[in-house]
Amino acid sequence: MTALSPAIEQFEINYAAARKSALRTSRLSIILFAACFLGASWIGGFFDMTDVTLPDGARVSMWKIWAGLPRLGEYLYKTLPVLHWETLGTDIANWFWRWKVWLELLIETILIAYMATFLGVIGAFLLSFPASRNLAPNDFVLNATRRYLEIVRTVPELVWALIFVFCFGVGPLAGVLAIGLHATGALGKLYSEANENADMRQVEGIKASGGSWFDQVRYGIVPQVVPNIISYTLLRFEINVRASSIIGFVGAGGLGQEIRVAMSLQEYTDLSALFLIIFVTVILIDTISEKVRHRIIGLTGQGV
Amino acid sequence: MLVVEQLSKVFGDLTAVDGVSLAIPKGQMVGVIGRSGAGKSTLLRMINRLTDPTRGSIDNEGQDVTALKGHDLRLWRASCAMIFQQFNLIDRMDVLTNVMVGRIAHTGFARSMLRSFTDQDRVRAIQALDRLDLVPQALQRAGTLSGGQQQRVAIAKALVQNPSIMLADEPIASLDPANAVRVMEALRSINRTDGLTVLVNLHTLDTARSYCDRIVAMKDGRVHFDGAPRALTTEKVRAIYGTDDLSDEINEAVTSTSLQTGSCRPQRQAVGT
Amino acid sequence: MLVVEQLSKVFGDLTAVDGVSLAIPKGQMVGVIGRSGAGKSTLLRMINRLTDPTRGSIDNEGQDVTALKGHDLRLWRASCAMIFQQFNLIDRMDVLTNVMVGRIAHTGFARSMLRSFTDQDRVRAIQALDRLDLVPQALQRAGTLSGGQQQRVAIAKALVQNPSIMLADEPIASLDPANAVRVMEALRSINRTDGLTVLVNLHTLDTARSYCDRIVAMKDGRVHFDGAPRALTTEKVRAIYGTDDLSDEINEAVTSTSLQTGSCRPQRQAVGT
Amino acid sequence: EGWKDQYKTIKFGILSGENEKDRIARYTPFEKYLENQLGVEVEIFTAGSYDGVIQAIAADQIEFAFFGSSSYAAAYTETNGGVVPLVSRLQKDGSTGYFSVIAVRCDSGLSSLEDLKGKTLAFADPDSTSGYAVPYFNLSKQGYDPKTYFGATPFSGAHETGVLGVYNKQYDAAATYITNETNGIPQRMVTKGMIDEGSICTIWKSPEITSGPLAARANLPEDMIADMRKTVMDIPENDTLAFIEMTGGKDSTQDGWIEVDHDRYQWIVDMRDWLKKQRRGG
Amino acid sequence: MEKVTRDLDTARRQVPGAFESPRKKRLIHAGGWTAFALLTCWCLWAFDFSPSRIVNGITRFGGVLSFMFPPHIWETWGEWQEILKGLGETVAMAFMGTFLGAIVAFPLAYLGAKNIMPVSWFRLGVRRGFDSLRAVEQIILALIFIRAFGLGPLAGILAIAVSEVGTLSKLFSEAIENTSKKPADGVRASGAGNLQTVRFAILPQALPVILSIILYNFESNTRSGTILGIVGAGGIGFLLADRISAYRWPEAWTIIFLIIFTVYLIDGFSGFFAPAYHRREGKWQVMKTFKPVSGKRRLSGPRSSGAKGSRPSTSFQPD
Ligand SMILES: Nc1ncnc2c1ncn2[C@@H]1O[C@H](COP(=O)(O)OP(=O)(O)OP(=O)(O)O)[C@@H](O)[C@H]1O
Ligand SMILES: Nc1ncnc2c1ncn2[C@@H]1O[C@H](COP(=O)(O)OP(=O)(O)OP(=O)(O)O)[C@@H](O)[C@H]1O
Ligand SMILES: [Mg+2]
Ligand SMILES: [Mg+2]
Repeated sequence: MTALSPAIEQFEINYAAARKSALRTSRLSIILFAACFLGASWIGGFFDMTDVTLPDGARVSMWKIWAGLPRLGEYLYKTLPVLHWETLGTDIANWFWRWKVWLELLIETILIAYMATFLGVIGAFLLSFPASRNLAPNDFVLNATRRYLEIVRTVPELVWALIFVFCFGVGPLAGVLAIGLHATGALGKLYSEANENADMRQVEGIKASGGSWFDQVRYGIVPQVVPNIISYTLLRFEINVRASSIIGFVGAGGLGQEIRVAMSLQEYTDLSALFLIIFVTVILIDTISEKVRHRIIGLTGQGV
Repeated sequence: MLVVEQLSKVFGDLTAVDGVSLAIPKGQMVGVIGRSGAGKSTLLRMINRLTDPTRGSIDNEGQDVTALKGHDLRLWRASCAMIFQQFNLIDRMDVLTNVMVGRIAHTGFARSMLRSFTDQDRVRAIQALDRLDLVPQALQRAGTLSGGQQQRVAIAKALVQNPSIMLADEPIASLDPANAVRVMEALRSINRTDGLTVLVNLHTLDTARSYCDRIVAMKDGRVHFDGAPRALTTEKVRAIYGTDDLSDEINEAVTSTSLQTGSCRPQRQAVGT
Repeated sequence: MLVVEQLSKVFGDLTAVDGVSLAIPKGQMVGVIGRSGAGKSTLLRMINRLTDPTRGSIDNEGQDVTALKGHDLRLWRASCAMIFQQFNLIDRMDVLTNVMVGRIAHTGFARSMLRSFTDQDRVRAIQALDRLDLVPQALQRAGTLSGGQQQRVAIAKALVQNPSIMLADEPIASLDPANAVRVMEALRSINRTDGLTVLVNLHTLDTARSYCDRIVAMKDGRVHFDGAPRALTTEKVRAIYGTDDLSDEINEAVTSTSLQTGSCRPQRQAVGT
Repeated sequence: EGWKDQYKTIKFGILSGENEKDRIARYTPFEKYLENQLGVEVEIFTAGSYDGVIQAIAADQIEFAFFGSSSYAAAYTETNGGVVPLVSRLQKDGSTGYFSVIAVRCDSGLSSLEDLKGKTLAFADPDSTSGYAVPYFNLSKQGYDPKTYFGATPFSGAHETGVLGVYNKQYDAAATYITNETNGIPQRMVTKGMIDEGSICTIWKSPEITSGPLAARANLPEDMIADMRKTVMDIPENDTLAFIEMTGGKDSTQDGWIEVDHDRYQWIVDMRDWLKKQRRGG
Repeated sequence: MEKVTRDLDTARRQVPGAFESPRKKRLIHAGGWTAFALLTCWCLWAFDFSPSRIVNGITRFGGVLSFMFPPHIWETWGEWQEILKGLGETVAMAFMGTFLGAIVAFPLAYLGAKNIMPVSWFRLGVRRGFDSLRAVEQIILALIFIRAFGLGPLAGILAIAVSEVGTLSKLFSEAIENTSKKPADGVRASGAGNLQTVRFAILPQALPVILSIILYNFESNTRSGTILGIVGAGGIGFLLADRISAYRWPEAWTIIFLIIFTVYLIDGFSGFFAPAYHRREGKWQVMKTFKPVSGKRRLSGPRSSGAKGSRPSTSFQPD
């Protein structure tokens, strides 16, 4: 190597310093993380021992996870239907014996999820603009909406459901409101993040033409964030469909309730049938979501 | 007459614009040049009131612009149209809507939220697009246009605002030379035909020389030169831009986007072929 | 000697490159010009094997490039470095790592997964950066650099690949004129000093004229002109680019980014002052 | 003592029960008490659902559990009789169980099952013994098939919400439970101010539902089961504080325990089978 | 007046589409909106959204809210201990569940990303696999693990982890698909193999998004966590549900405030953990877009501009 240029000498110094600090940071974070991990796994019982009875009747102490691994499939196995090739038709009919009821409940569930998502989207959409740092007219509005969104999102759907059942009485109404309110919070955060990542130049373009705050949002932000909004919304819709067990809790029926009944009556094969029904629904929503999003992104012409 | 008096803008510790005073007669085409960070954009943004001045006043035809608020402020913004380097169009909406947005200050709340502009606005927008040869693209999404087309859409939008002043912040910096020529020609034609005052920030000296009646050079937030293009000598240019790291003489041509108009073209032509 | 023989690439219905044959002696600096969509990028990408040719062969110093696979293919890619219009750097990693990525074909799996390059690679990288005046930025994140700096990082990365051929796909199209000059100068210096073969796609004719030993013009996937810059007359240019909507004569200067080197500079200087 | 060598820790499953008091009751003193008395370690899991505890006991993951009567029956079926009941609750008034009732608004003019024909009857929750299984079973046995006799039989989700629904006139009647004339869901809701005194009346009452038992896995050593039975029976005397704490705190109404056997619960097992058949049949 | 009509006619002729959209499009629009409105109204009716009920409910809700202040303060240490322990357990378990889920999801996500796994039948199969994990009710997952590992946090954590695998893989895949192809080309052109390309070009782009997805899901698992209660692992969600079932509103509100506070702490802590990748970063760039980014965007033609900025940047999971 020839004589080092001053720039390289300076670099060597900087590099050594940067390396040292990077090493320190990474060591510190690894240690911290390892501590969190160990603590959490200890609380979570990952290191626990357990006594098990061996097939020969002896009791031994074993690592819990090791002892449990062979039994992992037990519950699943019970949910499998007995299907024979020769009698496939009747076996499947037996398996899905309640399909009429389930279909009805599925529709009910989807409608409830739809309504809840609808309410959640309206609330989240309207509030996401004042809750975005780059759009809020002032700090007070920003903080007020943000706190509100935080509270409604922090309280789980189940808890809102219990509260609303107390307030609005029993029935889908309480469930819809509960899921809707929670969705407002969860979506509001995601929407406002999308808003914050939007290109502010477009907003400036509107502002410079004399547009009011509403115009700036309507023309500067909304067209940019619509694909995000749609994809978040459909994802939320899927989650809300799955949240139907909570609606079941407040007496609105839905597939979740059917799952609970099947569980408590030990109708195991019903569980796998219900799983398939929900699975198909989730796939449908997932596929539609993909399609719609791509269409909106690729839309030429008038936009939104 | 647009009169800017002792206008300053302070960002934290930094005085981006420092006591600028200018009087710009109606119908003049003014080029503002200066190094990056000299305060050119900030000056234009203050005139449009996108940025509020820290000190100083802006007065247009006797109207105190710095005091405007609410709806009057929005009307002022509409009457001094602004064009940006990155066009700042609504990428996802069609060209026509983008142009009609120029009418937004005069559109009611409900109508603007529903995106239902009047037929009159529509006609106006189509006429403006026609003027800039963009009618065929009217229903295309703005984001799918080329840079030069987008900048012309921005100009069309500015036109339908029916402005008395046109502010352009480095309108050609993102464009390739061919489109840059188109856009500068459009600005000049507006200035000449409609008699609009045009203030245009430029990085490229030769463009400023070719198109502007008057050049204002800024340095560190202050006006460092103000006069006819002819009066801008090499020494003055060197003082404005400071020394460059490329060569020890200021090589003006390097910063050029070579919009070869006027006297320069024939010579280049000769070299090229 | 890099020999391309009847090289074609078909995308669906579209023949992007159509039977191109070229023989490029070692150490030549070749400029490839042509309209957008002429197939320039596709040609370069096929030489680097980023895109697989539909037909035809590439042969470098007797090695059949089209037949390469696996590790040999990776070594070939490393030995013909590629520079992109949009720099294609890893924005979130520091400049030094970006440059060291040039050594990736010679880095073992474990080392590269852990991002731990050898000291030797690091020294090489820092020397390359030094050559391009980028050492002070070595620890900055690549995404925070200016366009010209990023392109020079890309060149540094290409250099540490220790290539025998350098392919550059419109390396200056995203750059402002000053940076464009820096980047083209760097390419030329690599060509002259290290004797590397350089193939560079250019939009701007005058840049090609100023820097290249030989110009290849493509049109609709075919080679339409291949010769010394001098031989490229106005008629030929018109045929390559087709008619323009700006003026009835092809105004070559308009597409220029005015890298005023060589004979052009003094004249412009005279005009400017 | 043999079993203590084999079972160094005893795992206890507890359901946070139908009864509001059980919900927030604390079992720590109980745990301490057991550890002292038996000399082995005790782990207590308070679970929110029957299903988890039933699966756990069926998979030999826990040794003992406090069940509701219906969940005991479920566990019995699930394990093919692999659980044995040890003790159940004895209330201060001497009762050993509770009753399903059908509640209506007193001012509704409804006074018997006959009046309810075609009306809406809300069951509490399909998991609930007193809010669903018992009234459904008994009404059917008495000739009022809930599916056809009533206009609609929705689930309200919980006992309180069902009664609240009646109070708000959403439902004509709701199935819930009372322990005795002074203690039960409607009475407690009056105390809490959720409904007005004297606004809710009951028009039907089921046979007594024996309180759920403390049950053990049948495959445990016999002396271990016996020891546990004795230890629990003795809490009221040996550790009154722990007893009060685990039965609902200061307003606990429980007096002690009684020994029970499976026969006491067989009818509930039968009832569940019947319900299952009903469901399949319909 | 006449000039106005003439102008209008000229404009109409020039851009007919500006004045009315094609009939078919209008019909589809009208039909869509009508169906939407009808469905919504029908739902409102079916779910009994009567005004009187709403008013009544809101009045009662006001009552519930009024219990918020003053917050309930537990008197004995034992009670505090129970709550704090619940919080601690919940955080620890959400952490473990999310972390384990993320570890498994991370490699799987690549198999479901279009730009990494071009074999479409395989990719779609993998994606359906993610869907199937999400379709299993969490309680069922919990029961599966209870049979193997008994009551307690372990079963809860694993249940969370498995369903997180389903959600996280999907979201990670999307994040990976949303990365720019350019750095990948750049790295590949230097002779990198497939894994090296992923390591140097895809990962640095996707990782910040992936981390923020993980953090968001961690937070939301902290909030809900009722599943843990069902398996007998305690947790704050269960304690909260118990308080509400017993109509102890003031206590319930205090627990809610404590959860919010905890989520804040996590947020702050994670910000400290990964400052380089923290989400705020993106926001700073938003401010910076006012400045011309020299040469970074070349908007010269439809091809270059069509691709930019149109896809959702970070699509992550609403909890
Ligand atoms: N919003 C802001 N906050 C803080 N500083 C700012 C802001 N806007 C501009 N500045 C600073 O003010 C100074 C002047 O900026 P301005 O954009 O007006 O310069 P310019 O002449 O337009 O430069 P360029 O040619 O790069 O656009 C710069 O130093 C800039 O960093
Ligand atoms: N991956 C691809 N799939 C389909 N078509 C492609 C693909 N890559 C390039 N093309 C098409 O092949 C043709 C040649 O493209 P290429 O990028 O090589 O042109 P170019 O000369 O580099 O143009 P430019 O100057 O715009 O970069 C174009 O019509 C382009 O649309
Ligand atoms: Mg500027
Ligand atoms: Mg190209």
